Amino acid sequence: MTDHPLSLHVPEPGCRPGDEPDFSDFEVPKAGAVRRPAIDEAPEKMRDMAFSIVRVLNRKGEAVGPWAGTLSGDELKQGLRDMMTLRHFDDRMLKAQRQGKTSFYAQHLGEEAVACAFRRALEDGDMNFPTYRQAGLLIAGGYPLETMMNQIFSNARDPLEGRQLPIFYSSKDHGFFTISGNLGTQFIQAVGWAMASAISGDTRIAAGWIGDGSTSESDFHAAMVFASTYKAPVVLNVVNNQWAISTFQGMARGNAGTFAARGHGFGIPSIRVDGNDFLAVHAVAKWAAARARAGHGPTLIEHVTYRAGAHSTSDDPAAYRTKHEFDAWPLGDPVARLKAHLVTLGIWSDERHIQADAEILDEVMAAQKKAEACGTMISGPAPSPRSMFERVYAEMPDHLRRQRQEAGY
Amino acid sequence: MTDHPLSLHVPEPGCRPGDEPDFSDFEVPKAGAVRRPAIDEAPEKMRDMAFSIVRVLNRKGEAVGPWAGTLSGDELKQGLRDMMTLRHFDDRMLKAQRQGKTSFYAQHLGEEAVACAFRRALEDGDMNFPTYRQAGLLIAGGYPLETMMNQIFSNARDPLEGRQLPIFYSSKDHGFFTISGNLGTQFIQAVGWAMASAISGDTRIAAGWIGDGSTSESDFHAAMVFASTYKAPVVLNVVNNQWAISTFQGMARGNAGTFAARGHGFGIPSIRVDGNDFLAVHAVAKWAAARARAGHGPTLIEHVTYRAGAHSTSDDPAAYRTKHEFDAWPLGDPVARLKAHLVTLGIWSDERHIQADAEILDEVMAAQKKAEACGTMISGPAPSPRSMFERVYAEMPDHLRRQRQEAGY
Amino acid sequence: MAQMTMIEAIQSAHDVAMDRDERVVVFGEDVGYFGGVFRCTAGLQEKYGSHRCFDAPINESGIVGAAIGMAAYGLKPVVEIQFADYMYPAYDQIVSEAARIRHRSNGDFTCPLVIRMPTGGGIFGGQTHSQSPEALLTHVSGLKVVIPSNPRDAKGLLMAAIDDPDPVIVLEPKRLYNGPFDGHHDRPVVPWKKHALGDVDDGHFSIPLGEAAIYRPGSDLTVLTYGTMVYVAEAAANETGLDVEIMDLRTLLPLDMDAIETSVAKTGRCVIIHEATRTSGFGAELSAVVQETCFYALEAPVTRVCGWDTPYPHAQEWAYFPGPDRVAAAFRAVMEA
Amino acid sequence: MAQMTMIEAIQSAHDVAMDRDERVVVFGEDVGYFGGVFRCTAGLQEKYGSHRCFDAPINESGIVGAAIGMAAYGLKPVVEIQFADYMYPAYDQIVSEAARIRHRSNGDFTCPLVIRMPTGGGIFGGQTHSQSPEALLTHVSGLKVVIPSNPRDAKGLLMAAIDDPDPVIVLEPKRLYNGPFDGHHDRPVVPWKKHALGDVDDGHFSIPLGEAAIYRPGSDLTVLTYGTMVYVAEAAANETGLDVEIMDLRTLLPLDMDAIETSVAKTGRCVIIHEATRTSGFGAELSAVVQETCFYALEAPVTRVCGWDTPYPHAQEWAYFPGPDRVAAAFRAVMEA
Ligand SMILES: Cc1ncc(C[n+]2csc(CCOP(=O)(O)OP(=O)(O)O)c2C)c(N)n1
Ligand SMILES: Cc1ncc(C[n+]2csc(CCOP(=O)(O)OP(=O)(O)O)c2C)c(N)n1
Ligand SMILES: [Mg+2]
Ligand SMILES: [Mg+2]
Repeated sequence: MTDHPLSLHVPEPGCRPGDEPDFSDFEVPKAGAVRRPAIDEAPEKMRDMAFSIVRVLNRKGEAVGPWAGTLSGDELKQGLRDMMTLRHFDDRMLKAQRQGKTSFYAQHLGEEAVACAFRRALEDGDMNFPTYRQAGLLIAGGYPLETMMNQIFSNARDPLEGRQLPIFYSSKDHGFFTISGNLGTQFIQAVGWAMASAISGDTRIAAGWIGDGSTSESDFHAAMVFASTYKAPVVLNVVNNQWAISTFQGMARGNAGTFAARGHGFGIPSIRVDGNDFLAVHAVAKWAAARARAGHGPTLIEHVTYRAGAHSTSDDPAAYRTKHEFDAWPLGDPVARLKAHLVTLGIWSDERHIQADAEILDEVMAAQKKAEACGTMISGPAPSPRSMFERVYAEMPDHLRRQRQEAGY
Repeated sequence: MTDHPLSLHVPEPGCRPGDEPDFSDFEVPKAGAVRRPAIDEAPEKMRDMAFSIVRVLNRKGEAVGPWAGTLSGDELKQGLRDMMTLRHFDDRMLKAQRQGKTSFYAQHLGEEAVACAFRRALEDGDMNFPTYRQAGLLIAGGYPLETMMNQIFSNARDPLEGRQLPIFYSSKDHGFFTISGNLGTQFIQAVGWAMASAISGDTRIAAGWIGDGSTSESDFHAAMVFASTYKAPVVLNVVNNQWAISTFQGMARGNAGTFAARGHGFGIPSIRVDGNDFLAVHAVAKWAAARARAGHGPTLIEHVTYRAGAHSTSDDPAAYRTKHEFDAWPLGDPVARLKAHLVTLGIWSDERHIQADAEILDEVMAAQKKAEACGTMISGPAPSPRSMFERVYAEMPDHLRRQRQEAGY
Repeated sequence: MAQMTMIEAIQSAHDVAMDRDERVVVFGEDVGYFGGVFRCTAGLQEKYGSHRCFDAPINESGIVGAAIGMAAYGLKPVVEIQFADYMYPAYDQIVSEAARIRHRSNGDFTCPLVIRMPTGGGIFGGQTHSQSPEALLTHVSGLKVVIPSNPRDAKGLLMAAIDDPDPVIVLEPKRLYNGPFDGHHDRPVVPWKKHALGDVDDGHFSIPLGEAAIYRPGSDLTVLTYGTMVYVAEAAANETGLDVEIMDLRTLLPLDMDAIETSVAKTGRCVIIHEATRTSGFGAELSAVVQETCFYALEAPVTRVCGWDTPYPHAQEWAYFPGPDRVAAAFRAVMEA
Repeated sequence: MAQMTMIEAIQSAHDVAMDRDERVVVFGEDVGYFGGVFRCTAGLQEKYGSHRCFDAPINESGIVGAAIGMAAYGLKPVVEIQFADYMYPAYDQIVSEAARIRHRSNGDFTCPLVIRMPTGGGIFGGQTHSQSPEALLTHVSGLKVVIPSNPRDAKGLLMAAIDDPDPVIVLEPKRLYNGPFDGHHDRPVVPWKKHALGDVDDGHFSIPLGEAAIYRPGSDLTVLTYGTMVYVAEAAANETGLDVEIMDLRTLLPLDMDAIETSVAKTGRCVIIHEATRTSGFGAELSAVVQETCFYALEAPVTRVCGWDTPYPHAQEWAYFPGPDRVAAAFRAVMEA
């Protein structure tokens, strides 16, 4: 054996503050180039899907290839509205946080298409197990902006009565499972929910959500094992937005080519999609949902996108990544791309866009005004401390009743 | 979407008690048929290695193909002795357990080649993180049988002073990490040890061990992620002996073709080997160790074998699997196969085998006699209860000293 | 009524619950075809089908995490962790998820699930088949924690746990599975089949969570204990000849404070016994609340008899186990204080 | 000597330790290039290279598990769990592995590692950025558990932890990172830069594990506390005008029993304060040992002031936090008892 001393390999991103952004080794297949397997194709026959990227919109804004055509013009316009709403919503809430109206916020800038398009591929009754970066599921599902803001402001009308960190929404009716602060835990819960649906002979399916960084968590494995073993009717989404706070995706991905490849160890069909291409996300989500509903089991989707903003209001990315990396990001801006497509289709124009933008901003501001009228974290009124003792259990046990009384509520 | 009701898929083994054992869908490639990649071949170029089985010994007992030739005749004879020793050792200890001399034992019947051959591919100073089913590492490494038995009998000379369950050995000097009762935990520790070696510019490598059932544990994922990210110099061994207590390997493997395939999601070269073929195990282990030492990072090895005995002395497999399944097992008996090879080589014979067998039994019994002279669980003397308070910490804190005094020791 | 071991009583609770309510599903390592390494789920797969009782991959976090998803869906999962010592991989799912879901969603989602786990030592299981981790669960608001000491309670409490709308942990003292055990490991054990508490109703019945039982009334001193230690306390009481009131707490969270206060107010003396390690064990909480609520009634220090603060050893098991001698010594010390 | 915040003091402890001993390696989520979300490892990667200070994948079990392997190899890993609330995924590695390795191998292998984790609330972090899980660690024999309340102790205890031959958990009260905090959230905070305890030696020094400090001597009653609550106790003492002796325990396991006994024997009254939930919290153990060792000296019930038995809420943070009013009320009650 050789006596060559070993050394530790520590992955590093391509560029750090001060460097020129460089995505030259990031391969972007041509729109329309990736095939569309039948939903019952054997997993081992479609391994190629994990190493390319499904894309529908080409540079000219046309929808091309076998994944095109899953949405009508009206649906696409609604999708554009949803993304624009989310962007304004983010913008207003970031400002509100800076004004002290809430303690915390995390935005979706650059990755609006993922959740907005995905939501359109689900049926009512299906259940998402989202992370904090899928508010698009609520917005695209028609959940009231005002209610979201009430939660963010922890005000008197917050449906969670101030218990949860801002943006940790919950809505059973809207198929949005209560968000956990602990990464990864809900991926396996999504599988369990899907198993329950199968046990019950139901037709509803579940969708799990996890970030690139969080795929490292052990519950990712639990989810993959259970989904594979029981062929659970679940769509498992990895949102690869390139960053996990300050840590680039290569730290979690390691020596694997892609996150989608993780599915191969489990015989789970895995597919990468351009997460900034609304049409592609929708088409892939539809395909995966159809697989689940037809009894073909789980699908792993890697949504390739980019976190253009800070991780959250507690973070400043200037310390660890180069500014303007997003400008160099090869998959562009999801809003601009869908807009261009609608213009190409002849059902949208710059003028209508400007007008819609103004309307949406008005709507968001109107919702904010109503929400603020019910209180913010600076002005109150806040939910009563009494509620913190409630619903720890279905029925309040004696020791909590005594503590509540001691607390004076 | 279809309204077809979903149903839960629960994997079932091919046969249960009363059925005829049937391995007809278990593909056994011809000995010598699988290629031998260069140690620096790119992981994505050798995915095929996870779907076949490296085999060296053919039916005639000849060593054939590109993996043959890693051991000399003397080494092979020693290997046979090691396996025969382990088999007698198991047999004596099972009897001792039935006689009440110890509380617990787990045997290796049918899978002796795995650890015995692997040990020969390591250098002194390398570190194994074994499970309870790798006593072959100690035996092939020359660890005294008597000391193993002292541990099993929890007697006055037990190096672990009665603290640990029988067979949970520990020997730093013999590269055998202290065994945990918790499945899977040590796979990631092996990776950490290997990372430490790399950090230190050392040349030593680590080997992790895990059972087929235990690959489901989350720490399997932790190990794979860290090994992949830091290219740790570690050999990760999955011993697929087809059963995890009463649960067949399909429950852990799920929809994946093989356990080796799990490595593909991490870009870790993965290779399946005939675990009942001493020469094949050794050759594959050597290859993986060479990769680690040369800085090419981790390798995942799936050792395909069969747990011919009960899970442990607490288990009776008649309740959940068909008797004589081992007779139908296509990869045969590792001892018989290596013996046949030595006979084919002309360096062994039935007579010498019978003679060696008798000698080995004598050795094992002599060791047992010595160990029993130091006590067994029925006869004592047992280690002092005083020792249970010792080495909880390097220095005994006051509260433990007080408790020890209260206990009267 | 039938004579049952604790194992049979637990099996019967599953059986009755699955029969009454289609939403009850049972899974865990080796619990399906084989019926569990302790046989607590024997026959259920055959009777109810493999979609309602099945084996799970060896991943405790996965088992509990999947059960949480199922509970959120509307099923009532009852899962087994093969030994309580193996609950740690599932600890995040238990603490951060199961226990929190109702509260954090303000009741939008709930988590009615049961996690069973064999607990305690006395079977030469060494440090990873003998632990008693109850204190690591009683610190977690949102959980209920139950521990039966006999077949009747094992069935009644498990049925109540399955009916409960919140997550319940059921710790099963494995040393009691086949018969009561008083710590005299060198004497023969009376099997449940010949014991009054082995007489168990075949059908549905439940024992409310949160209610302690007076296992044996007395006036000299109060013993607060649960599980195996109930019988050890009884042996020590008989051997010291003291008139000991033994309270079998049965539910540790929420705690039956009224019963505790009433007893200690009466006796003025209190001994707490558990097998778990002493420091930060559940006995600490019991000691604290007794002292807080009965300070002026106490005639002697509240005294704990516990496992030592070491891992559970294999060969020195009986030196570790808080047996009748140690308990009797504590009784005497408390009476003399 | 230099004025340091607690963050700078912790960074300095790492720096000095890495400089003195090549075997010290530091890793965790975001701790490498970025220097940690709280900046406690800032500059270390640049100074010592990415093989000695590096980012880790987001897997707490992996971080601790890998550190255990490294410690067994002979290195001295110091790892960060980003928030104590995220230690649960690593709990099995901590409890079943790190804490057990020396004992179960009879000293053949050892596990000298340090796990740092920011703990406690007061930063509007909601239920998953505010927890105080110390009682879940003090129940585990084989661990040492440390919690500093000021920059000097933070550095001295961390250096002692790194030098220790056994696994040490260092809980860092994140509300104290930038300055002492007495619970008066509506008043301005004095930064460490202007505080005597912010005056920290630049070089190597250590504060022995297992030794409590008398933060403030007094004779009316004894406060047993640690971390942020030291300052809350001080505020309540000032506001009630009572002559309160405040003991800053600093190490929770092993506990400085001598200091506790001496103080309670002197004052005859004891109030225990912590932010963690009450039931089975570390206060229970403190209450139990005080009562066991000082029973005859006690003039009033030992009293606990703790976080309520609920998840840590976001908006109701100050109703949850055991602030100076609740503590003052307990002081008065104990004096009047
Ligand atoms: C168990 C756990 N560990 C660590 C954290 C702290 N944390 C919060 S977000 C985050 C990064 C997650 O990155 P990624 O999964 O890529 O999601 P993204 O924020 O990019 O959407 C970390 C480490 C946590 N919340 N939970
Ligand atoms: C964390 C944990 N869960 C469960 C167990 C109980 N248990 C002991 S061995 C075993 C089966 C392991 O099967 P496998 O990994 O295939 O190894 P084999 O026994 O076949 O060598 C189980 C479930 C355990 N020891 N630890
Ligand atoms: Mg990310
Ligand atoms: Mg196995």
